[in-house]
Amino acid sequence: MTDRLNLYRFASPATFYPLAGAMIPYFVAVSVVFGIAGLWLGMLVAPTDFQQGEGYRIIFIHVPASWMSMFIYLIMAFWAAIGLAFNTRLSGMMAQALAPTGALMAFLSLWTGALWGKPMWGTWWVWDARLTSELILLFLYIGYMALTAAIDDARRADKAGGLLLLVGVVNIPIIYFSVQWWNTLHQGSSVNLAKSSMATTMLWGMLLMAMCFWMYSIAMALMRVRTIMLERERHTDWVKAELAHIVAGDEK
Amino acid sequence: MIHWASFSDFIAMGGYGFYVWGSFGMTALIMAIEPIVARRNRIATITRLQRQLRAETRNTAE
Amino acid sequence: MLEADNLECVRGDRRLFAGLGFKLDAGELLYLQGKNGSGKTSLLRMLIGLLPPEAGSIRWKGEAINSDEYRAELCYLGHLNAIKEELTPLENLLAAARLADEELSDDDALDALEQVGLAGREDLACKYLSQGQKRRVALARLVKEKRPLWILDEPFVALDMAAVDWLSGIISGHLQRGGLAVMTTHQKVNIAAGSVRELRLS
Amino acid sequence: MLEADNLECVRGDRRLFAGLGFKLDAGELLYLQGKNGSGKTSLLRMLIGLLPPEAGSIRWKGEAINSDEYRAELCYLGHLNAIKEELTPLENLLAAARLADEELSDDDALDALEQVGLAGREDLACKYLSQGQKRRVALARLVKEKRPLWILDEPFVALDMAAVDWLSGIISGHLQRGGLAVMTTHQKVNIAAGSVRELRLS
Amino acid sequence: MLKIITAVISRDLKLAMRRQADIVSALFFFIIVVSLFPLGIGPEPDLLRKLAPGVLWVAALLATMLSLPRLFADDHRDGTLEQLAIAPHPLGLVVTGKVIAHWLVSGLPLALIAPVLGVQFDLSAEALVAITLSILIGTPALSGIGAIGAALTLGLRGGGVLISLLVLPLYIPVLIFGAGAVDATVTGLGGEGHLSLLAALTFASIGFAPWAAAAALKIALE
Amino acid sequence: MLKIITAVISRDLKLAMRRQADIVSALFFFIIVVSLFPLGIGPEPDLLRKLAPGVLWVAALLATMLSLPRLFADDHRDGTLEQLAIAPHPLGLVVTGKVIAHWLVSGLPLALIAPVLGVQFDLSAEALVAITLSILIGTPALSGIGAIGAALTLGLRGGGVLISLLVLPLYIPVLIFGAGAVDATVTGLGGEGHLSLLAALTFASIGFAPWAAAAALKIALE
Ligand code: HEM
Ligand SMILES: Nc1ncnc2c1ncn2[C@@H]1O[C@H](COP(=O)(O)OP(=O)(O)OP(=O)(O)O)[C@@H](O)[C@H]1O
Ligand SMILES: Nc1ncnc2c1ncn2[C@@H]1O[C@H](COP(=O)(O)OP(=O)(O)OP(=O)(O)O)[C@@H](O)[C@H]1O
Ligand SMILES: [Mg+2]
Ligand SMILES: [Mg+2]
Repeated sequence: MTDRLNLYRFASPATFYPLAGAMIPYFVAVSVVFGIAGLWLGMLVAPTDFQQGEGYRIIFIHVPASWMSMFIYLIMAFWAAIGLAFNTRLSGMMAQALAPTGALMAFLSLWTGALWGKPMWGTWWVWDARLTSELILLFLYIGYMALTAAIDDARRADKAGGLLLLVGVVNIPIIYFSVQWWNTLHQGSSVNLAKSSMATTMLWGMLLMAMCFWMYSIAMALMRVRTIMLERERHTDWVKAELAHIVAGDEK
Repeated sequence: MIHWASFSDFIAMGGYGFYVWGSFGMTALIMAIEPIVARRNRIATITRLQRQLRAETRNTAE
Repeated sequence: MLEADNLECVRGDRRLFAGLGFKLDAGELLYLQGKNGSGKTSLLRMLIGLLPPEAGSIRWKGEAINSDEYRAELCYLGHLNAIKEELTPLENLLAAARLADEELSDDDALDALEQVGLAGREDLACKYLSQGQKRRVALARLVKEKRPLWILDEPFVALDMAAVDWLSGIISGHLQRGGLAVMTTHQKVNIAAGSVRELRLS
Repeated sequence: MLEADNLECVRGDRRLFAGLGFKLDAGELLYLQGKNGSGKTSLLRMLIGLLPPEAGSIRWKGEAINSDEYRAELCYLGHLNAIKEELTPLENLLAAARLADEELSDDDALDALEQVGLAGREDLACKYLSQGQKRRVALARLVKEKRPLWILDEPFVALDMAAVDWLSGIISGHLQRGGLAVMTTHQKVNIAAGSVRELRLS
Repeated sequence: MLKIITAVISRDLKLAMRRQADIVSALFFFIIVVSLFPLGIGPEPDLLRKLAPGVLWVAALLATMLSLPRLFADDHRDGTLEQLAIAPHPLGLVVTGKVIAHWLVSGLPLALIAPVLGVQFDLSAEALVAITLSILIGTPALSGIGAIGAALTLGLRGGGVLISLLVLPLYIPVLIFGAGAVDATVTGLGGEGHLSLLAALTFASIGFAPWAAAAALKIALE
Repeated sequence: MLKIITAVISRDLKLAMRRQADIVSALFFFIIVVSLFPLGIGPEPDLLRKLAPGVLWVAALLATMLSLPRLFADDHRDGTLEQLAIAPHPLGLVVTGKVIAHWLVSGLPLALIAPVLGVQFDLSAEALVAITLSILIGTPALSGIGAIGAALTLGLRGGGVLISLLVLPLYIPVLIFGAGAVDATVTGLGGEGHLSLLAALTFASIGFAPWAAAAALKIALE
């Protein structure tokens, strides 16, 4: 019973708002630390790849960005399910706060992949399974953002967007498997985790960078969700109180 | 322990400098711009809400 | 039969009303009043279950209104006519009845159209009708309507005086047969009802 | 000033009226009556030059009406509100004025909106307004309107009683300043005018 | 239950007949788009034969998509949708009916004309059979998924283009299996695998999509 | 005269901004359609390179066309068009303004994104320049011609599909010269000839189409 109450308490914007505000600096700090460590390992320490030369170092952002782009979509779908099932206000806000970061991650994955593809495959882009599904993922993000932006009423936007996320998430495995029939150029094998060719420094560099991206995404989402909360809850007393004492631009 | 012989080697990235730094550059750019945009958006929202709040209190006071 | 308790309505930033309640029994008419933008349409949409109230509850015969049973006893007529411009008045009436899962014979439909003064226009596509004639097609549904609860949003708009009188008579008849009605209008009309409750939103 | 001779209107198969004529001078109101579908809207659309009459002629100050001069002196308000749902009432008023090649200052526009009772809603997109409020935005154009000939198709629809009175006053004022107006409505309204001509279509 | 579905179907078909333009136009859009390609690309038969399945499928997809915005918009604008939403039966049934009617009007005719167009691209007889079959089996899924997009964007201005943004990514599996079936047949690998996957997609989306669309409609009507 | 045109443009642009979806969506429709083709056709780079001009141009054409039905429909439905038609200046000027606004919202962005999409098809740098230029020069003609189609089908249900039926045949010359310009550049024949023909088409249709459209609108309003 008390557990339930607690959950509800933190799911309420009034309590989540200051909590989020307090946590942002920690996530930023942790992200920076992981980032520096990852870059140091990956860019300075890790040895040259015997197949790809130094070009492989793109992996230290390509793979984290790709992972995060997929992961964030799943998290958004999770929030959408919660929101539609229990009608909680927070879930819609979280989904909306995550979307831009997710879209940027998908974009980064495409960008770095393209920059990697040119030297390795001799072309910026091929219509291969992985690449295509990543592109579709970007479209799904953009579709979600366009839909929620087009609906003015926040509650309706949340519900409609949530529905879209759930439908889209069903689509993701379908896309993933459907493109298995395709010839695929994007080989996970060139730097395979299982093979010994991947030095431990490389592996650690990649994992550290992934942690860095993860923490960064959380920090960004929290930042954005705080703004969304103020906007949405502007008629509640706690926002009025909050607005009365913060000075735009130099709040703590 | 450091893998590079010189700084210019590091920049050249064994001939892949354009691609590697292009990737890292774009990532750095985005990770720099995204928080700035989010923060500006926040400031704009707060000033707008404060203006609305002031207008409201003025109206009800009348 | 129809009870509302402590209803609250928020649209956009504005709280339109709060703590609103009423009770309506067989043969009674609830006449909603209020100036433009006071929330009459919003309240009606709550009553038909399309707009979830911010707070409060609505009950029909003691039960919550999100059931097929309630919807089977409800007849709603909104600002919009719900007629298809391409179909003729007759086809419109028949299609509306089928979609609402009601029985309506061709003869009954023709009879209803004659009553609303559309005799001779049964076979003209509705897009060629005038504003008031379109409204009459929508109203023709009420002629044979047996369901107990009628919810009417400004039914008199665009009607000429003869049609206003006719419609008042139809509503009176419904109430006398023990029906209930909730209605808004800005015009002055005479409806003979056992009891007329007025509710003013502001 | 405005003269119509021997007008004939045919819509689809039906001859709505024929041999219709009238003459309207400064300060006069022409009050078109007739039941639903009798051809009131059709006649008004002839007067604004959008529907060519089957026979007969319409003249303004002795000249045929298909000239830019006539259109510059004409203000028409139809069944539809001609407002954009995405724009705010203020933006709607300003855009309408610019497109009609008129001068309208922000202050004048705000003043007009206040007069129609939309103070405080100037910055809300029109799609969030109620039926009657949308109508009021359309009517706000009339507040600062200087053009001599007003043609109004059921302007009172969807308005509450206060707004009906206000609009009657506006029309009276226009007539007293020597304007002309042609109007249809099914509601009873009091308009003080030098002379009211009635024309009944049947 | 079946009564409601057939009532909806018969009304929608009657409306489509009344408008005439509807049926003919989706079809002609398909024909025109398919015919545009040779104009844009040039007349080499080998190239065209390779393109045919992709072009036909993309055109079918666009033709279906183009008619989506009007799936619910007319009913919404004139108030009929409100009436359907408060009728004493689940809205999902009504949507099922509308989806079926949409397919009959916009999907079925495409399948019937596809072989004729395929001939323009110099396709073999078995490729023609494959393309007809795949369009016949795949288009119901397009109508079903499309209904969700149409419902989500209902009442939003700019809906017509927004809808494609939402729906096209979801159409991609259908496109891949559909064009894949033809390709597999042509290259002699046998298209049965693709076709049965396509059928599975169709069944899933006809069964599931109307209910998602109905939920979206309820949201749009609030 | 210029005052009216700019008034119309600024109002339409404001509406487009307000709807947001508008601008972004036409663009993304273009992107998505271009990306669909490789999915339907398969990933061989050689094949794709040959297709690129045709696919990009057909997609640009469809993207422009998709936003046409709304060119006048919104103004018609809410009565604004009536008001514009009885305003004391020629309706053709108003239409000119609307055509320009339409191009700014739906044509210009396509030209800007085209090079990026071209890269997906592995095009050379000069082919990219040619494709951007040809789309930049050609799309105003699409908006102009489209306005006539939009005006002719105004108020007809099923307009969205009917419009493509009317407009696509008229778009074909633009398509041929547009894709031809790119082809000519790629094969080293020089695309200037095609481009100047395209420019001529554009001037003619921007000058002439608004007046034809205005006449059609008058008829639709009767
Ligand atoms: C635009 C082009 C590209 C896109 C969209 C893309 C997308 C992705 C995605 C989504 C993943 C995560 C998949 C997973 O973990 O299962 C990934 C991982 C990876 N990508 Fe790419 N990629 C692109 C180009 C490239 C290129 C050119 C290379 C190298 C030649 C490459 C090498 C890798 C490697 C090594 C992994 C890690 C695989 C693993 O975790 O097992 N990618 N990419
Ligand atoms: N395009 C058309 N084709 C055929 N008939 C038409 C057309 N337009 C209108 N009509 C017919 O003309 C008649 C008059 O229509 P009009 O809109 O002028 O009536 P009205 O007097 O304004 O009626 P109301 O009071 O209902 O607004 C109607 O009977 C209608 O059926
Ligand atoms: N989706 C919405 N978002 C924001 N505000 C809204 C929305 N819908 C309605 N409103 C506001 O709610 C108020 C009430 O609207 P409603 O349509 O219920 O009024 P009404 O009493 O029916 O008025 P009328 O007599 O003019 O029909 C209006 O002031 C309107 O601005
Ligand atoms: Mg109302
Ligand atoms: Mg009329």
